[in-house]
Amino acid sequence: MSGFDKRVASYEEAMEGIESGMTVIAGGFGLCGIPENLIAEIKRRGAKDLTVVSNNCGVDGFGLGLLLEDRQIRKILASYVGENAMFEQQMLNDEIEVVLTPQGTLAEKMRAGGAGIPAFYTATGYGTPIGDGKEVREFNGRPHIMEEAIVGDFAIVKGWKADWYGNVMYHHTAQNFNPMAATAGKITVVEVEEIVEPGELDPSQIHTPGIYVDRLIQGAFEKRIEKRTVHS
Amino acid sequence: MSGFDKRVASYEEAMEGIESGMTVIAGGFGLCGIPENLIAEIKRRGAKDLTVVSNNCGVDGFGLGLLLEDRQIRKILASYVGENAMFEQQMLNDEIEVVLTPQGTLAEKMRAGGAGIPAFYTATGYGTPIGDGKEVREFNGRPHIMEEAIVGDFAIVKGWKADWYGNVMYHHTAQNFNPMAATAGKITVVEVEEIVEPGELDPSQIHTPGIYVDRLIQGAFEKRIEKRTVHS
Amino acid sequence: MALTREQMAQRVARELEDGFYVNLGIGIPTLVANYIPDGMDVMLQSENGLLGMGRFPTEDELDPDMINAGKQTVTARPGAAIFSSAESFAMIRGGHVDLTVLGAFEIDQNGNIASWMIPGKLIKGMGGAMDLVAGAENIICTMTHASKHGESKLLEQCNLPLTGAGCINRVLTDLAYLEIKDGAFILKERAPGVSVEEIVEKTAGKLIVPDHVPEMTFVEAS
Amino acid sequence: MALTREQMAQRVARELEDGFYVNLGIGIPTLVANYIPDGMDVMLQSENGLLGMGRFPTEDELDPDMINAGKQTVTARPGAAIFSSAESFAMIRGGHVDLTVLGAFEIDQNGNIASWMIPGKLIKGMGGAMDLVAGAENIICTMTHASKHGESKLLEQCNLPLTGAGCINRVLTDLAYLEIKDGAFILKERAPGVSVEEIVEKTAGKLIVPDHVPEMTFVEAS
Repeated sequence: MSGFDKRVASYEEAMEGIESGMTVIAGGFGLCGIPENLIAEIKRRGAKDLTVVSNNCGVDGFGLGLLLEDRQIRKILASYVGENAMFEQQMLNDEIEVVLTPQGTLAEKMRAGGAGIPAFYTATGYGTPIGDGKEVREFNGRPHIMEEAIVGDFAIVKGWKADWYGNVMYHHTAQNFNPMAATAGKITVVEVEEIVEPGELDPSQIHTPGIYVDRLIQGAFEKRIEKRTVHS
Repeated sequence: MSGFDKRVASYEEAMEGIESGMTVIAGGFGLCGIPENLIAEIKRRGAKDLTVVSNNCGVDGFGLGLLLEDRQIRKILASYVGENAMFEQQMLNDEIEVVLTPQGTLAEKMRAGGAGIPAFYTATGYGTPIGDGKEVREFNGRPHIMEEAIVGDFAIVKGWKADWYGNVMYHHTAQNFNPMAATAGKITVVEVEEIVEPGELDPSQIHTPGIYVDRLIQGAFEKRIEKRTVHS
Repeated sequence: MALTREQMAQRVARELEDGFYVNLGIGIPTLVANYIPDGMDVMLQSENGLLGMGRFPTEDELDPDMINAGKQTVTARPGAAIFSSAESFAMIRGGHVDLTVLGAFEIDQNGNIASWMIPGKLIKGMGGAMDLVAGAENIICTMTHASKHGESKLLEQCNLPLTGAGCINRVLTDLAYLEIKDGAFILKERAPGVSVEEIVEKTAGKLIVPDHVPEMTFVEAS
Repeated sequence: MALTREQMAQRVARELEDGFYVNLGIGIPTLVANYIPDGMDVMLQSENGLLGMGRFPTEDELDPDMINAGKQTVTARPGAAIFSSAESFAMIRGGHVDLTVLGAFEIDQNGNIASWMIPGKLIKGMGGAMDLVAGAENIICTMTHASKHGESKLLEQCNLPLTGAGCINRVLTDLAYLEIKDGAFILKERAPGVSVEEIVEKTAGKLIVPDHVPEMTFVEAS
């Protein structure tokens, strides 16, 4: 058995160790490229008081929306939420704390967390409520705010193909936040549609090198479409 | 003629506009993946007092070493130099200013320059001569130094395949600094081994999206090997 | 007469240039894609990680893994590139997008924009809007000149929480096309049949009116 | 007797674990790859952008586009990944590499390391060394215990300009294996036939000597 075999036998094993109060970073944009089965497993396990870092928070009954049903999320860092009635209600009742974060800053905070960059400066959010209380500093004659990196106890990621060393490729725009999430988890769990032998993927075409991946599982996916638009 | 056709007809046209005193960011690691023909064109044009940003400075008579022959480089930001006698001599005579920069910091400074991140914090170099005069700040109980982004008047890049929209793929470890350099030039010039039609490259497998590329040219490459090591 | 949504999109489309990389927001900005002049090529950037957005898919092409920033299913045109959200916002924040078109609630004479939050109403978030306004060198805001109740949206100072500070220099409303410079709106064009007086009346911020303000012209679709 | 370079590499290799991602510096560290125990799999990271470095190429496999951080032509093993320098140092700086082995000129009792610059001599640069020492949670330094002139390289305080501050906690010299903790070197093992007295004499920094200091054992290659 190779020490680089990241495969686990079950979703139960994939999310082993997740506990109440932890921070979970999730890939996905809307319902596209979300680790839907890993989220469902977090629901099954019932960990509470979670801090979730994700661009969105799913819909009623699917994706991260599932974790709202049993009030498992205490705090969320996201750029856009509230598409779901349950989220709206919990937000209005102050049952969930929402830290709205500009989408690009959110992606960069995850990348920084994985890359050992504790903080960076960006013009995004300067002069807005997002900049309140943050250090302001001028570069090239323009004010910027300091943003800090994010690291998660767990990162949950949805890939397309992976070899069992954990080298992952993503499919189309299901890539989105997944590569950054993968770098920023103390434990990174990736679910994919297909696992192949090491050597089958072109080394230069791997989006997430296996060094970031701790656990890997092959699953079946519903891949719900949020806004089905077709060309007649 | 599409506005996205980045192809130019000659190396002369590729480096049109390069002038004395400019900053040039170059891809490449050692002699691997260096824009060798674009460098040769800079030599031909004779622009002087250049600031060059590159991990290394070539060898005598090849790569960036060519620009030493006519003393075209006034200042270089690099992590490792002096493999060439001419460089050593110019450094000892104070004819060239060398700003030694840790390799990872150099790569991140280029990326930051392209990504609109004016500065970031890193633990790399803290407590060393590299940290002298830089702001120190503690994160997670550990001191870090602030490093600023780099932007070039020109970025010169060596790719493998590109479509004529300027979407570029790199070959093996000839990737190295090229993707970051490509993002950080006010004018980014890419030379490649093969230009194909748009649509021939898999959109998810492009290393440098065409939005970063201003000029594209197909060339022939010597690809000199610095340390030829073979397995008997 | 005030411009229709389609006319607003048409007018914005005149700011396009061949070879532009463009990010179009939701609403009127999205319609701009319908008015790209023949023979001109423009590449659409979608901030979820797609450069070269194509048309909507046919039923056969439909793929849940291929969506745009509005979460609609789309296709990629030949020569598209797909990448991570970090890379996408590196492009945006780094100023590589040639033109961004987005809606707003309020714009003020100093180029401040408010477009994401109305205190007291449910706040869903800014998505990528703050990054877009901070990053694009070239932004056009589209909105109605005044609210339904007749209150100007072109102000001395925004009332609502900002999306970005000092980053807008071009506004297209249903009544006028304006530029922002040195703390004032400059009236550049007016909608067909709309008087300068009406625009002056409906602009709360400082407005500079040149001697001649040309009327926009629109060709009817054949 | 002092360890040979090969024995030093052999000793370092005992710190490897199955499934480790490892970055090996130039010199003795490179030799460690020759002593990976049978049945153990270790993945070598080369900071120019290669995870899963393989053996040197045959003449037929030789490719100028495939080199390691020492600029030698190499191959990639099956299951390797190749990426940019920014991604490579994201891995390193972010602490994702399990073990880094590198040489040094001096180490001091506070875990400071000097390995890149000797004032008055030609300075070529630090390459990736400063990133590696700042990023790896787990570093082993290899060097001779003393200079040719008998001067200790294990110091109270480094004399040469630093590569990194407070980041080294394990050192293997030709005489001993030591750990660094709370401002002191702790003698953990000695080379076969080397006395504790010799190590004490050649260690200028604060040294803690436990009651029992086991001797390293080496099996001759068959």
